[in-house]
Amino acid sequence: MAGEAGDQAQPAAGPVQETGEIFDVTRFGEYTQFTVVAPGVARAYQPGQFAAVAVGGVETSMLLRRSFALYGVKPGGEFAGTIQFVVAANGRGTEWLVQQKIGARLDLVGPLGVPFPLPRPGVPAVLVGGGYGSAPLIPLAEKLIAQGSEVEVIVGAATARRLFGDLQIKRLVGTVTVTTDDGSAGQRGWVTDPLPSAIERLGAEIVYACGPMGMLRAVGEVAQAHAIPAQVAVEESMACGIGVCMTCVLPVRGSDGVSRFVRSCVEGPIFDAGRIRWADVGKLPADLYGADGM
Amino acid sequence: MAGEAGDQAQPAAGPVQETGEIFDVTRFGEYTQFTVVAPGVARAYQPGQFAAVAVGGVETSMLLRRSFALYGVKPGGEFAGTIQFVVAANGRGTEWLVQQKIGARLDLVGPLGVPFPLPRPGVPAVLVGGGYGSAPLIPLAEKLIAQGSEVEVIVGAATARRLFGDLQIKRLVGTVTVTTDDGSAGQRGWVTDPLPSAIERLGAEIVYACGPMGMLRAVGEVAQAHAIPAQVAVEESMACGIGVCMTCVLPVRGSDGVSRFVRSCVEGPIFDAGRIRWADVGKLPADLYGADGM
Amino acid sequence: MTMDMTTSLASVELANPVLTASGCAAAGRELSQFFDVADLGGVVTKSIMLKPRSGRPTPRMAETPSGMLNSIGLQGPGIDSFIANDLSWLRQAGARTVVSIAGHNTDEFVSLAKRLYHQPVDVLEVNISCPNVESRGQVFACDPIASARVISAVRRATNPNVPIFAKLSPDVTDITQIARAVADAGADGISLINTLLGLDIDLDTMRPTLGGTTGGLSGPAIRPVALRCVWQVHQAVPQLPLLGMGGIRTGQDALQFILAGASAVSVGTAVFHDPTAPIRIIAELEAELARRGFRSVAEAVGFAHLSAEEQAAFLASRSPVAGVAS
Amino acid sequence: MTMDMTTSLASVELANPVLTASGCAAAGRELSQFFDVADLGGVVTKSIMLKPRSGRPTPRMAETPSGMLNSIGLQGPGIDSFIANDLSWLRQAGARTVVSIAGHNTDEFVSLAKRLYHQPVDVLEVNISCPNVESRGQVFACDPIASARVISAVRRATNPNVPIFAKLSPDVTDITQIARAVADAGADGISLINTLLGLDIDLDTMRPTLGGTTGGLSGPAIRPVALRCVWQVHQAVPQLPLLGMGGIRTGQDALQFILAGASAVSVGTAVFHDPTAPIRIIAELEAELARRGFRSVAEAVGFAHLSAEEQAAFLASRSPVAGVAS
Ligand SMILES: Cc1cc2nc3c(=O)[nH]c(=O)nc-3n(C[C@H](O)[C@H](O)[C@H](O)COP(=O)(O)OP(=O)(O)OC[C@H]3O[C@@H](n4cnc5c(N)ncnc54)[C@H](O)[C@@H]3O)c2cc1C
Ligand SMILES: Cc1cc2nc3c(=O)[nH]c(=O)nc-3n(C[C@H](O)[C@H](O)[C@H](O)COP(=O)(O)OP(=O)(O)OC[C@H]3O[C@@H](n4cnc5c(N)ncnc54)[C@H](O)[C@@H]3O)c2cc1C
Ligand SMILES: Cc1cc2nc3c(=O)[nH]c(=O)nc-3n(C[C@H](O)[C@H](O)[C@H](O)COP(=O)(O)O)c2cc1C
Ligand SMILES: Cc1cc2nc3c(=O)[nH]c(=O)nc-3n(C[C@H](O)[C@H](O)[C@H](O)COP(=O)(O)O)c2cc1C
Ligand code: FES
Ligand code: FES
Repeated sequence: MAGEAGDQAQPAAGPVQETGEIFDVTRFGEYTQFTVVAPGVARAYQPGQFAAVAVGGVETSMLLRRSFALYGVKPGGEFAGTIQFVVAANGRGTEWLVQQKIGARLDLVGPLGVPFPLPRPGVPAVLVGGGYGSAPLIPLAEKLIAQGSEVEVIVGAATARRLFGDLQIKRLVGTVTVTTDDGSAGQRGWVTDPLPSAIERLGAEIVYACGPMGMLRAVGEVAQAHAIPAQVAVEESMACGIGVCMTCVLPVRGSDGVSRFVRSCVEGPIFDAGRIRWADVGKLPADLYGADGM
Repeated sequence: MAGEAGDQAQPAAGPVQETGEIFDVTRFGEYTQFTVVAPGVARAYQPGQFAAVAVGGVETSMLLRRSFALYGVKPGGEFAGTIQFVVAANGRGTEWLVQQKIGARLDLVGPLGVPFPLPRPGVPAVLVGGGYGSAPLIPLAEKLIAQGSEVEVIVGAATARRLFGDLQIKRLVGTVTVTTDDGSAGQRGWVTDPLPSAIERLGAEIVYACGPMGMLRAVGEVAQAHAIPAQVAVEESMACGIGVCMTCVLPVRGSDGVSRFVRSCVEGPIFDAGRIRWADVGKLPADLYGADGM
Repeated sequence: MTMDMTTSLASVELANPVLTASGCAAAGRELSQFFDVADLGGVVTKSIMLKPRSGRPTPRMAETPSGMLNSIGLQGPGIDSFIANDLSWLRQAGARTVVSIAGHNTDEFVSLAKRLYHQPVDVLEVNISCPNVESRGQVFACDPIASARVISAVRRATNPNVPIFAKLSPDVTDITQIARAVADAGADGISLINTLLGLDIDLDTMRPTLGGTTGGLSGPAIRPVALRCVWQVHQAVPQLPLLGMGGIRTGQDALQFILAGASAVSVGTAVFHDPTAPIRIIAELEAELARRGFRSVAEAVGFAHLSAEEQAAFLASRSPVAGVAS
Repeated sequence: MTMDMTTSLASVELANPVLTASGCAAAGRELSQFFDVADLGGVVTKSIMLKPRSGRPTPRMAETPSGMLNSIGLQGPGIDSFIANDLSWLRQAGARTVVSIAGHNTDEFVSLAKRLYHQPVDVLEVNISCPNVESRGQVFACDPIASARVISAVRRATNPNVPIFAKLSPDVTDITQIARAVADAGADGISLINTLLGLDIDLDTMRPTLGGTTGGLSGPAIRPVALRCVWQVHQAVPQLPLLGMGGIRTGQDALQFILAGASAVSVGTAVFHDPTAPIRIIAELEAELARRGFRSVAEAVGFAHLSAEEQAAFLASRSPVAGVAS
């Protein structure tokens, strides 16, 4: 799906399973950022990909890995072979994760999923992040800037403590637009409020977004209204993360016009927002491929 | 059962459930000794009692507590409210436990079970410990010495690294007899080798023992040959440790001559060795009370 | 706003919906070292039989992932000793008492019911998840006819003021069929679920771990199966009160059962891990109900069966803002 | 001493007894990123139906204690696409291939068997743990007659050189009855177990978590139930080869199934946690067998059913000391 938008959209190499040592743990508001030594994951990584982390230790009752978008990946150089991800403690597994300390070991599988497809060099782009969703936009912005694109970034959250990456993005891009629902940081409102003017100001030809499903849908609509594509990183419940279980599907319209349930772990997590049938997420639309076989 | 041998045989107060902080962790050979701040458990403790420790953390797959005999309990004084126990890492739960560090918190229920029944003051006694089974004999020896008994202690293990408490007992009692199966410490052989002469030398009127079931049975036989009682601390698999589940039973002959399946967690773990039907452990003898109701 | 935690098992009102589970709390006495058993919704006693039972040989348990197997074999003192010692203790302790009975055949169930006729019993739980000697050892609860026969005989023999709850086994092809059969036979309610039949192999001996070869699987591992049974039975016989159990460890777990259709819940294996679990769960459940805008347990019973629209309408009427506005 | 890890599923010899489980490895391709699927005992493919299937709406999974619920609903491309893409990939990858088929009715099963007649299929696994539209949606494997009908029809329609394994559901009153029925109907072996029916309630929405309301429970939580089924079926039909599965995570778990009577095992949910699990388990199993004095997998199959004396006699003949002395 996403692959259609650019030729970098296939992962460079396959995922690996490896045990990585936690090199650093840093709190940002409500989030916890992990830096982990994981050269195998780092080697093949491209922006947009994620890792699946085992939680709970050896005798845990939690069988399923938790997925996190990667950023801050250093395949070489001083911190060679490190990856970063940021965790919001929501449930059982993430509660366990945020209690892990420097030196502890994490069992990782990654990099997983397809990367953000890149536009032709020089194409201006707006990047929109909600909550911790801004994390994977950081390496994307770097890459876009490196290939000569003009970039604007909008990050938003319910409240200041749930913003992530705004300072880092500001350093990188020179400027960042911040929105919060409660006005505790930046302008009060949603990321979609400043989005149209950013697109227009920049003459953006593509929008990238990562964040909650509702936000992705809204961003997709704004992009569509401007007749430009939005590439969005979705977050569906995933049992395996590697494409073998079929739990993570979304109803996605293909280039042949046919809608299918598509695995968001291997055919995503990056999708063209215009292809996702947002209103049918969690439903089984009658025209879906194979719905008549049920 | 055990209560018949002396009047201190009822616990002074009931068990409590409390969270204790690990104050110290020390390795002894293959064992790990924990000192834990647990004033509620310490308060009511008497030698022979044990605590049941939750293992694996909040989201563990291990539902059942692990039981450990207590010693080194300081209800008052400098280390007020601490308890000690020693752990042999055998399986899943104990493997987890021995990885816990100073400052970690343990969920404890204790003190559980009946204490060692004490003889009349001044009665000479031989104490026999196998492996970590010597741990609860330390406070017992202290108590016996305090009430004027002459005490000899024999500790044994398969090999030197599986001995426990020999030095502490030597300091306390002045002397200790050590046996190992492989001769790597003390005399080569079993604890029952030096036992008859110790009983005779001391004119012992009671034997106490804690260790593997086979050893307890053998000690009981030696005691019986000398026509003196042996009070032994058994180790049966326990699901609850508090008397509600009936998993921990042993076939025990009562003072009425009738044999019953008796809960080793609340009616033990201390039993008169002569009352346990050793040959029928793991069986259902036809003359057992209620066997005809099956 | 105070929460109305009362609930009822058929005609019997309970102060709250959290009980112990049969076989996991003996007759309450040991737990009273940790809390006052009168504070529970009720104590469900270990299934008692007519005569004393030794139970099965050891080993009687095996720990399994998020569960355990047991093969206790209904060790117990027999009904006379139970009445003299346990029941009298429970009465004096002021506990609501659900007495669980088990028999080898229908006559034994009837005798037990008669012995208990004038005893201080609030509810009778009829454990039909045990082997029927008259039917080559097939478990009563695996056969709708045998189940119905026991229940109707017990219903006739029991004090008519005492509701009887049939306790079902999940090890059946269609639990709603058994539920309907016992409901038609006069059960005032149903307890769901007993343990699942399981086995463990000891890798040291290379033989089955349990003295009884197979055993009953309990604990959080079975919670999804238990919830499914409660859901299905509530849907099949919506008017019938259900006592739900199977892997309940927290107030959230208890709430799942209530939303699925249970009027009250039993806490079993969790007690082994945490002797104070039943009392803790009462408080946790109260908080969970309040957080969701319920004012009583009764409002939450079966709530998950409502359509999203029905749920939304109810909750809108319950939001604090709506409350103020009205 | 080298260990003979070969085993067989009826007439088909496998290099080792560790396979993937249907629905937990797709058709092997994704796992080949982590290891060579030709090193497995075999790949069991996701149950394929005649026509393309969308599967059920999301959410399709819920994590439960030591387990998970899924309601995928057999999403798949249909048999033609499967043969063209997946089967040809597996052949080219050199994997032993167990193809799992599922149908709405007996005719569909037969059509699938015919389509696969000339295809590179080593074993056919007949997933009868799915609803039978001809019988008001009752699961085939819950009814011995429906089960037997499908199996005998498939047996007749399949290439006679390809063994067929019937995959049974544990959600029945008596699994040995179903096992005997399918054995009599011509099954060359039995796969045990499919998932248990379960339910989870989402405490945010206060409705069932899964799009399909109920779902299948898998993972270590169900291992004691799976072992019990393997034990019972091996006892009931000792000559029948069994492919055991349910919660296998380690070589020790696999050994439990083999000792209970399985000739080979499938690793399902564990793959989600650890994509390299099947390969790791082969090595672990080999070490566990060697540690206990076995020289081959075959010696260990059903070993837990021997009496303690028979076991001791065998192992005495196998101890290194005895070997030297003789
Ligand atoms: C591709 C991808 C990238 C992600 N990136 C990040 C990130 O960078 N930072 C971050 O904090 N979170 C991220 N998430 C969400 C994160 O995976 C979930 O918050 C986490 O799995 C929840 O686990 P838990 O233990 O807190 O919740 P539990 O309720 O214990 O989870 C139970 C099960 O449901 C799944 N689940 C629950 N919530 C979600 C969710 N929101 N999305 C997906 N699965 C869920 C869990 O993975 C687990 O299998 C990402 C998810 C995906 C799919
Ligand atoms: C009264 C009493 C006092 C004990 N004192 C000590 C002590 O001081 N130091 C010490 O190291 N050990 C002691 N034990 C034994 C200790 O409880 C077990 O070694 C431990 O439970 C094994 O747990 P695991 O996680 O290693 O094994 P696992 O195999 O994971 O245990 C599985 C289950 O079986 C039970 N179990 C396994 N082995 C034993 C055993 N030998 N005895 C009882 N239950 C068992 C476990 O409690 C658990 O419920 C005592 C046991 C009892 C009953
Ligand atoms: C050790 C043990 C003994 C049990 N004994 C009985 C019993 O005597 N009668 C009965 O009806 N159920 C008995 N049960 C089943 C429980 O009452 C309960 O139905 C089951 O364990 C599921 O709940 P849980 O997962 O909370 O334990 C027993 C369970 C266990 C673990
Ligand atoms: C996500 C998922 C999908 C499954 N799909 C199928 C299937 O298509 N056909 C089938 O026979 N079994 C299917 N199963 C059942 C497994 O093959 C296996 O029988 C069961 O999960 C128990 O093994 P486990 O505990 O190792 O997973 C599926 C299981 C899971 C978890
Ligand atoms: S999570 Fe398993 S296929 Fe996507
Ligand atoms: S361990 Fe439960 S009664 Fe003894």
